Amino acid sequence: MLSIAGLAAGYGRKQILSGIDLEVRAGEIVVVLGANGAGKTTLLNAVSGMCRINAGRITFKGTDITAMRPDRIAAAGLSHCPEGRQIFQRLTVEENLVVAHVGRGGKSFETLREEAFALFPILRERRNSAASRLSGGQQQMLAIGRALMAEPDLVMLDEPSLGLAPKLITQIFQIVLDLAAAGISILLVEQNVRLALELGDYGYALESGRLRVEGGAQKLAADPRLAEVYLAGGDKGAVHA
Amino acid sequence: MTGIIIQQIFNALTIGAIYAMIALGYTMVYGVLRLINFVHGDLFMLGAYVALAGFVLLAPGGGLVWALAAALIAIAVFMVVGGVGVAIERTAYKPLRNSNRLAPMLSSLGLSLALQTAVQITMGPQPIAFQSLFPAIPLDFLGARITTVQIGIVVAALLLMVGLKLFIARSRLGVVVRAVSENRRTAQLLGVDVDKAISTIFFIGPGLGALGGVLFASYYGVMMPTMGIIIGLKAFTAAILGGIGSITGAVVGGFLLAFFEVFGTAMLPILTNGWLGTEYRDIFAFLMLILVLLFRPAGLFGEQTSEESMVMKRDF
Amino acid sequence: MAGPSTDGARAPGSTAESAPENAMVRNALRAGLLLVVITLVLVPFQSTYAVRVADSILIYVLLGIGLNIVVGYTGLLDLGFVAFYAVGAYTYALLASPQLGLHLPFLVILPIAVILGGLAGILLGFPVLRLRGDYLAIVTLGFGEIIRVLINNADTVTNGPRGVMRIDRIDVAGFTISRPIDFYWLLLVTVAIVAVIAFRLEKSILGKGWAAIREDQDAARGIGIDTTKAKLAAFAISAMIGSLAGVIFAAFQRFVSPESFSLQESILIVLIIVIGGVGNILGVFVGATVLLLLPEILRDYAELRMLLLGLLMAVLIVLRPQGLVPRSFGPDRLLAALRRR
Amino acid sequence: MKRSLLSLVGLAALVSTSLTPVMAEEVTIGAEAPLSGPQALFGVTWHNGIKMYFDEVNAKGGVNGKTFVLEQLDDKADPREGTLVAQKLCDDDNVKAAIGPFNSGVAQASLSIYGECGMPQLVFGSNPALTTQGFTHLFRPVANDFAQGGLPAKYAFETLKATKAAVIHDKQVFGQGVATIFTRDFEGFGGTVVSSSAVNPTDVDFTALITQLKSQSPEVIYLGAVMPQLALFAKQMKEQGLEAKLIVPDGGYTPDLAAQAGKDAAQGVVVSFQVPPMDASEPLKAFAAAYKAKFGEDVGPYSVYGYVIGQIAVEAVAKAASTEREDIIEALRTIKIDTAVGPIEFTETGDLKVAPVFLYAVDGDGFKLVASSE
Repeated sequence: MLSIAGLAAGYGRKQILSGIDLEVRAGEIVVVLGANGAGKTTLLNAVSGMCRINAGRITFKGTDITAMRPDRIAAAGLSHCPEGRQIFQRLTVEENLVVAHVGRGGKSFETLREEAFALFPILRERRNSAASRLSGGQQQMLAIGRALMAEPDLVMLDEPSLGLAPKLITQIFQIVLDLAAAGISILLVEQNVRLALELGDYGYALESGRLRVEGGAQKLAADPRLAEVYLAGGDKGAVHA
Repeated sequence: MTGIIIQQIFNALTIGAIYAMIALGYTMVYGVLRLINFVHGDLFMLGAYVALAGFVLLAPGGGLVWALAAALIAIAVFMVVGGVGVAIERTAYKPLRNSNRLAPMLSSLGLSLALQTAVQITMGPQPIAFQSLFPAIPLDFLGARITTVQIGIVVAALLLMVGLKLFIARSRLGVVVRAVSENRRTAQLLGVDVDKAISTIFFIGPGLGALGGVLFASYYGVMMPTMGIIIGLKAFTAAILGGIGSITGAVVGGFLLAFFEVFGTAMLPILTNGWLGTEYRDIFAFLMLILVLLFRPAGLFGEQTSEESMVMKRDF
Repeated sequence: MAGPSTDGARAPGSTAESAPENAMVRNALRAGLLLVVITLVLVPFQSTYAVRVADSILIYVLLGIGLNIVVGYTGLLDLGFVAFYAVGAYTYALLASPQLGLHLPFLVILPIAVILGGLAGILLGFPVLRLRGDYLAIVTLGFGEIIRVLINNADTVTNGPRGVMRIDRIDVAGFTISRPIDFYWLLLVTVAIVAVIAFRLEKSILGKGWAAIREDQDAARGIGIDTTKAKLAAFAISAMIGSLAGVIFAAFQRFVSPESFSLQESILIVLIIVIGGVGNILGVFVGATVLLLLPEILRDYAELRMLLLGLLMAVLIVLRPQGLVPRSFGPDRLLAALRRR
Repeated sequence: MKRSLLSLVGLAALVSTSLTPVMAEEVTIGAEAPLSGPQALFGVTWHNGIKMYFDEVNAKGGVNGKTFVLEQLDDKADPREGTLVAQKLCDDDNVKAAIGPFNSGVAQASLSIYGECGMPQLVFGSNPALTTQGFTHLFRPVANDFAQGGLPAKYAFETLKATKAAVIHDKQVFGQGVATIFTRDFEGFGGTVVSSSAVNPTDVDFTALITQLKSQSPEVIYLGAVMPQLALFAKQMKEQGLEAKLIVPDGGYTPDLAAQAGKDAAQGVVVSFQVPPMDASEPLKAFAAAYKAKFGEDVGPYSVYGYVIGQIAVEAVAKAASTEREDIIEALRTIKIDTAVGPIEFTETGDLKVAPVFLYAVDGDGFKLVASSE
């Protein structure tokens, strides 16, 4: 589905990622781990065309999307649920969905909206209220619902659990599992290592913008190098924050 | 006395309607690009000239033919000046989207100067008489003298503004435009063609401003190449007063500024016992603006956001 | 955010500091400086017209350096700078002309005008402290207009639209400064002094505070910078320089009237610093030269002049949005180029 | 389209004249005025008037073996630019005389520069103070504010029997100047000025002011301003039903007044002008027709004055002992010329010896003489 080879990327003159190889197969949940500042968010931004790519190649469903504009990438079926949710605060819940409906798969807006409401019934209740009045959890649901409006083949989730109550986290992750079961590939960036590896099929760990370890979820969970990533990265992160 | 007050209210409403139409263009562009589009005042001027060209070309007779021609001309003005707006955005602002915020503003100043002089060279610097879009019939109303032109202008402006509000609130493109103005990056991330949304704004804003120019020329019966400067500045002040970026704010700001001006002209000499004359009217309008901003630093309807400084933070 | 990459091999710009390129830049800077010095020395041997144009440019350089403190160093857009220019010009005009029958010496008026300018700067500074970005721009614009309209309307003092006529020449210690060439030397010395002061200010603690405000106001407050004081200082110092320029302008033209202090002048000064390169003293020189010479070169084209000027302005900005002289090419680099062999 | 065609014809004419062998001596006259910016209207049409006369003279092969070249320079109505223009003309030895500046402020800033280089200067600014400073190179072939503000006051009080007048001006040198004289004279006759207001020179909307004036019911309104404000004011007065006699200065003596105000609203508006009735003066009628043919537009507000200044300049050069600047100044000092607006002579200070002023009222499509200062 998605494959990244030899990626180096950053913002402006600052290079953050280098030598990244990564693969997401159809229907798979792949998790990206790493300490603060390891370059996880930059990785997702690089895939969706939001930062400067200095080297490497990104292909999605066999098409090279390395130099593509972000909106074209999204319209090609690669949805990105960005860090901090980025809900349009001044728009209503339903309008947030309208924006993301780019008419890709051919399903009408109403059908897709009903599908999203079926996943998150609370959104139906609050469909006409301003998004700024939603709670954090509801906003996260809206962000995921919104990402689904493009009928994506792959969804990238950037720390969906951040700042949420444990009960909500379980609910969100259950939906992630459901999506994967429905055939949508997931690329997940997550702080909560234990949960992420429970959920995912395969994992990558970043340290200072480079890949440190990768492997099947269970194998990775047991790998001692994973802990080092967090220890080393933690220090670095503290220094460069 | 009531006659005078009603008269003044109508005077203010007419000017306010025109200010509001132009202020909308400033506020919409600002909402998306954070840019003071100085060339907007000159697009307003261009609208009047395009309408004049339309009248010369069509040379409509009276009655229904006239009404039809006027409608056609209004549409043509909207399309032509809207197109010019989009072209300006593509050539002069798009390359500057990621540079410091002063750059596009000053590039718009340069274009403003160029556009003004270009019209002056081709059409001559002299004011040209303009036939009103509406028939001028004076109506006496509670001691006030109101013309059908005034009513026509207020009605036309209100219809256009309601139309715009509906478009922005209801249509998908309108929703997209709002999303882009709130967060361009995220909108793009969701598959929105941001360039298209920005073009939409640079089509509608100048289009409305140009129609404002036609209404203006209809009201005063005269147009000239430099007419955009002062009106543009006033409409911009109105947009700031209402809270730049807010559509409601632009409309309210336009009417409010007109009321300040009209009643300032009327009341200043009386209130200050002749000490301050009407020549202080503009000062009065600016002082009101400063006062409003002191209590509401982001204008009446503007959202108080932590805004970056005008000049670029980093220069990479 | 993220830490820097460990291998900077592909990072663009990392080679910019490499030796050969630096030497080239150094030579270019030296050549440029030589050219400037030659021009400055040659001006007096040109026609009076050329000297007058040079005087005009230098007055705008002075104004540009002043405005640069608020716009370039502190990052606040001031569209009413011309107000301070007017304060200085009218202070000199009223205290040294038949208008009020006062004929104070230049050296007495100069400090008065500069102090008045500073006070006007603080007066403007107060209401705009809370405002940001474009709101600040429009309020400063309004302030400029208010001052102009006040001058135009206060007939009894300022003679209104007719302006103040027959302003005294500058007489300092027996020397009369009246010919364009005299003003050329006076302006050259003044500009040099003011430029050095501005440069020193930029490098001072206060200058660092301004830079912090420019980058991020909230963060600046967070690290303990008194943003109120720093901003007021910026407004005051910038206004003092503007007022100083006004004094010289009034003495040079020997006539001041409200039309010299229109909004267009404010915008012209902003343009000077942006076309030259925001926040850069060298840029101010380049910007003022370009923007004042262009209309002179085009003067014979009458109506076409403004069309060409407008288009050139837009094209210049689109091609070089960061200005003709980038910020990194500040005077420090120039000095370094001169020192190093 | 029409315009560009016309200018093509004009160009062809220009080329054909310049192709004829040059026998005559070319004399360059500098002319400065605002040719760009908000005041370009006045400067451009004023210059067109000068250009017209020069072209006429050159087409006839010049005067006394001299042909005339007009060097037009734009000062944007900015005093600072004016000083540069003045210096530029001064430094150019080919320039024998200067016409301009158009604005009093620009003139004041550059008077001494022209004076120092001994340039014969035909200034247009109407501020009376310009000619009181002892400059000997300076001539003003146009009435100053005293002449233009006085007659309307007399006319209002004596002929119209008005006792209540409202005075409005645009807070510019000219507008305020004539309005002040009107007020002084009208009150001197015993009339009452019920209100005195100023508007911005850029204002186009006077409805609020007019509504306020309505409650003061003046019989006469004197408006010291320029076009297009004069037309706009007349139009808005009519729309709001303010019944009073509107008197305006010379800028209103143009067909534009009726075109822009609307024929109805313009009827009866009284305009002061330095020029005797059009019908009585054949050159003037011819001028209006020729102007339209040459520039493809109606005569501008000050085109006639431009033409007259052209006449004066040419006459001075023709009569001068040589084309040296001081000789031209000498010639101007003693000049006696019958121009399109009547005979002109200068006083010691350079003002017009006789500055006749005529009052016209808009009548139908034209102007009708209602009073004169003679």
